[in-house]
Amino acid sequence: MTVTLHDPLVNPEIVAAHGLTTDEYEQICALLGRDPNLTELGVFSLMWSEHCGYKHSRARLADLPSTGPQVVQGPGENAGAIDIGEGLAIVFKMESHNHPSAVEPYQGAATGVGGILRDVFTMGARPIALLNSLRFGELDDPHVRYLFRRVVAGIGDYGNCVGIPTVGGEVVFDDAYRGNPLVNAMCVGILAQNDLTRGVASGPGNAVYVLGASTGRDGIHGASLLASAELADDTAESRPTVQVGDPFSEKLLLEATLELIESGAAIGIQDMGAAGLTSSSSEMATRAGTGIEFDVSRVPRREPDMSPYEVLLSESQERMLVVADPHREPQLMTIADKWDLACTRIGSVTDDGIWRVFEDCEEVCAIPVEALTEAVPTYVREVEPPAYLASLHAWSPRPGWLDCVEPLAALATLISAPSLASKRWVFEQYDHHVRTATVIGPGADAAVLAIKGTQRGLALTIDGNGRYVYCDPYRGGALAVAEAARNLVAVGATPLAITDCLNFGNPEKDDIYYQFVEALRGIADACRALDTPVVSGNVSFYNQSSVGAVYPTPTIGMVGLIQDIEKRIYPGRAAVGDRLLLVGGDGAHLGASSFLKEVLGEVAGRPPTVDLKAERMNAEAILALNEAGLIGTCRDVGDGGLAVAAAELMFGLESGLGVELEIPGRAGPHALLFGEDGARYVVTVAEDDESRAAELLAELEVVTRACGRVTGDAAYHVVDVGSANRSVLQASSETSIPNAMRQTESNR
Amino acid sequence: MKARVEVHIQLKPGMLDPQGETLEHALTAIGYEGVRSMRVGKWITFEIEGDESDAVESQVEEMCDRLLANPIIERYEYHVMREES
Amino acid sequence: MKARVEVHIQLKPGMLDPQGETLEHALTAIGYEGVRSMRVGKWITFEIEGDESDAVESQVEEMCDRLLANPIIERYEYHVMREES
Amino acid sequence: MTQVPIGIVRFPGTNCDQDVFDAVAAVERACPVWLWHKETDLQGAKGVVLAGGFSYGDYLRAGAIARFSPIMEEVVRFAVDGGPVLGICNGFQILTEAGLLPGALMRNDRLTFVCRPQSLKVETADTLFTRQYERGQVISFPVAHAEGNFAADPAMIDRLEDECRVVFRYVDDRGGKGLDANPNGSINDIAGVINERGNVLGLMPHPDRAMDRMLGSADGRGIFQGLVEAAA
Ligand SMILES: Nc1ncnc2c1ncn2[C@@H]1O[C@H](COP(=O)(O)OP(=O)(O)O)[C@@H](O)[C@H]1O
Ligand SMILES: [Mg+2]
Repeated sequence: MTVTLHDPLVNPEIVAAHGLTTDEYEQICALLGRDPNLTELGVFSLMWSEHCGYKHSRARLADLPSTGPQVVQGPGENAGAIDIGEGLAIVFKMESHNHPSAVEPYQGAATGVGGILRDVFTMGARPIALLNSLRFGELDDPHVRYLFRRVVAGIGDYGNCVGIPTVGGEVVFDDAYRGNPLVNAMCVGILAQNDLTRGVASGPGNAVYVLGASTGRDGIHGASLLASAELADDTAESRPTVQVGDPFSEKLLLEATLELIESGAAIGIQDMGAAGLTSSSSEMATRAGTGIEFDVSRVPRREPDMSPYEVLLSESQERMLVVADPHREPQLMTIADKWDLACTRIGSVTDDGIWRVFEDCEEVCAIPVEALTEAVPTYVREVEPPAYLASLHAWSPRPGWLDCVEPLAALATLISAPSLASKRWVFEQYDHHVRTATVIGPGADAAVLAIKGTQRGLALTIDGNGRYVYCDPYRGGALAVAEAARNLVAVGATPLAITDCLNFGNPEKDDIYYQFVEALRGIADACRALDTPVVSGNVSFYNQSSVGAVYPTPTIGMVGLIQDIEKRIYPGRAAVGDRLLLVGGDGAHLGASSFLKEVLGEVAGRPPTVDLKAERMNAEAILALNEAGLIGTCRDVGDGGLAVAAAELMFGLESGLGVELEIPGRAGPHALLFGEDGARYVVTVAEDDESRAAELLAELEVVTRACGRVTGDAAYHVVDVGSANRSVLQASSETSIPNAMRQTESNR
Repeated sequence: MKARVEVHIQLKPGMLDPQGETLEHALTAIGYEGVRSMRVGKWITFEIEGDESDAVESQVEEMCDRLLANPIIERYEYHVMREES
Repeated sequence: MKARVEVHIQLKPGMLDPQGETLEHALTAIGYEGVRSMRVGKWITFEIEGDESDAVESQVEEMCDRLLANPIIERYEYHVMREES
Repeated sequence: MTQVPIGIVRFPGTNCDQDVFDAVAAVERACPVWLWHKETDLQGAKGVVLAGGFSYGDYLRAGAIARFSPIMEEVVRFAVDGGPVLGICNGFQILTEAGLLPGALMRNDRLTFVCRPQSLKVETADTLFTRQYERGQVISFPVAHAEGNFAADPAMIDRLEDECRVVFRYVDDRGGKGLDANPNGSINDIAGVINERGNVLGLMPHPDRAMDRMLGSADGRGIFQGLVEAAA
């Protein structure tokens, strides 16, 4: 075999500049049986980067549970899929665009949404919802305000234009994210199970096409390398690699792709994400166990004089790689024409297991497909718990430490802290109604979509608590899953499965690696206990900057099912005199809580213990109560504890109503009001139903306490503690972010 | 001292300009053939009043860098036209 | 015949330009006082190739009237720069 | 009973097409028909809806490019002949760009996209499209747009007001001119206007998203009923 070597010879400096170790380079030579040329080296450096190759995470991710009767497609494809009955499947995945968003927040966030949409429609599913999970530094920093505004605009403009409702998400502000914001986007799609299409290049002799946008020098050594190295202060250097999103083209690509899949003309299809043409072609061949060859000179370009290297590694957006029977080419072209998209045949599927690239018929790369995908080196190591954990855990409150904290003032502080305050400023910029299926939109514990043509409803949420994971990686990981499940249960849904986005610092550092491994263990345990397998996900390492690593922040996107949408639990369904029940009983755990952070400015202690058995039992109890028609409305107890949950429940009620809380007198009220112990919900039940509800809960052996009632005086009372005016509290929640965003911003 | 300022902003060369591309197609479709390399940028005009006339240029440049343009993806040009006063 | 064309579009005088206003306030807030009457418009550039050189101006004018600007709210100016060929 | 064919135009980028299709289909006797932008025939439609969304990505100006689509020549002819045409959101923007309705829709004064339930006052029940409502009635349709700020020269605004051609106005929940009642800065709180002849209505809010109590409001049904009756 001859490989054209018109590239300069590869030397050790070049190898190092490509982020490969000497060991890795030797492995490449062994796989090839010769030295790679420069183009091949570039290809390896991207495919073996952390972002594409999952070097540090792959072995650990294998421990996540990913099977179950509900799983139609587990990890490994462009997105996961689960069965929701009636022959339908839900396809979903989450992905990060942290570094691109740090460099250029608007385009970074927009192209993040674009990428996750393509991951879903490439499977043949029609996207029906978007969600996002965001982390920024504190809003008193003008650059943080700039990032926040532009990220939200980028997410909104892209999804709005394509016409997919953004129905939920979360935003947390903490100094830990100042140098490195997190932008995770999740997309959910639906299809008839029979239509599920995989990213396979099967059938030697079949043709390979590029569909969609032309290829420019976007993101060459962009996303993949950005995502595989820490953000240095001179991010200016990585600037030229920013990609511009084109949501209009995306919409055309979406419609054309679905039509193509429906027509049966496409055998396999995959979007070109990180490492563009290289990763999509090699992954499609790997899945099919075939080889693939194509000529880069046939790829439509946006710019003159692009080298094979640039074409192979370009991350231009809104492009798909399609494998089809060449006899059906006319059909393919008709569909592409209908949607005004370019579609160009660039090569074919082969049977020799080689990834072969030509330029004007001259061979420029010949690499065994599996060398690019399966042979990626993986690293596993055993590490000790970092020292910082011991000092955090040694925290214990001084006697009388809360004497000067007035509970209702603390509640007001919590409710208006940007992380807990109303996110209306954000979600009013997102179209959350388009497609006319949004039954519960942003602002509740979880979003609920009607599944048209059925009685069913789909519940969606995203959750994660980086501070918890920082303070105890195992518990934090497990609690993220538990909190997501509680969000779904609180709208009456049964949790089915998750996708995750694992945002961590540099995994080559021991303390970060420990956080990663332990958080993953927590996620895995919780997913097993709650029967919510992981069907897709994404790892984002190197989230650190000169101000240090971000909090380890796994975010969990969870999907649940409501059999009969009429039985959803919705905000605000309560009347004066209804009883408040605290299902799961009192808690008093303040370690690592929002109360400590927002009111006292401390990050210390450990997050609450994880009781997965109770999480499951109490969730089942809520669903049983609802099935029996006993619940008015419900809120899970999360950040800010009972006090905040009750306030949020109140904000959902008709204006004029209020709540009255009772807490047992024995301990100080702070812990009971603000403790964040898990597996808990506040529900309202009609006065007449109270005893039936109590009986049912007792039968299910769930600890429950009557904790107050709905009042008619538009006030928030805590018996023996004090009261606050509802509209004042609500206004402080609603105005917190808009007020902060009225201040000036800085793009640096 | 009073001056009229014009700032022109465009995506850097080589960056995809979806608006320009779409508009170029649309013009071709309605019969204006031969239109190429269309880019849609911004044109910002304003007046500025200040004491030291020398400082205006550097001030405008700073404004462009910090707020008017996004130097990461855009390039800009400005012209300052001093007015008699 | 080949020409480079620049089109400038702005909201008509008298029409409120909230984007210009917002930018003006933001500039003032970060210390650039004395900025007035800020307007944010569009700057469209392209190349055009055609046979009869006379027709270019009228073609560009037509493109502006029909598509590039909305005469109800916007005004425009254009410049055609012919290139040697 | 004879079916009433209602054409729903799909431009590249239109994304409320299916929502409008469902809304039309929910009206008795109505039969929604797709009209592709490249077609030059209304396929016998007796009424036409331009749906919301982002035709051509809203690049340059919302609605600016779509109005040159081949199908628009037919829509204009149909409208000039007196056929009922409804433009919702992006459809409204296209109708103004095409000159079937006066004025223009500028960028929202808040400079951001706005999506929320919106209270509207029905200013006249004396149109083909609003016979199902009462004058002064307060209804709720969601809004979702970035360029909904209606503008026209003062003489045109006076004329629209004098001729009772402002059909919907933004109001607060209680029907008043509340602080945040107007989502986009539109002059005189105008949310929707009708042409002189009374057969072309454009509005920014989405009646197609107000067809079911479960989604927050069913107030939009009346508009589609009116359209179908006018077309029958
Ligand atoms: N980035 C976002 N995008 C869309 N909706 C959001 C976003 N952030 C928060 N929301 C909405 O605001 C509500 C409150 O969020 P959060 O405080 O995280 O709720 P919870 O504590 O119940 O999980 C949620 O319903 C969520 O859907
Ligand atoms: Mg949350």
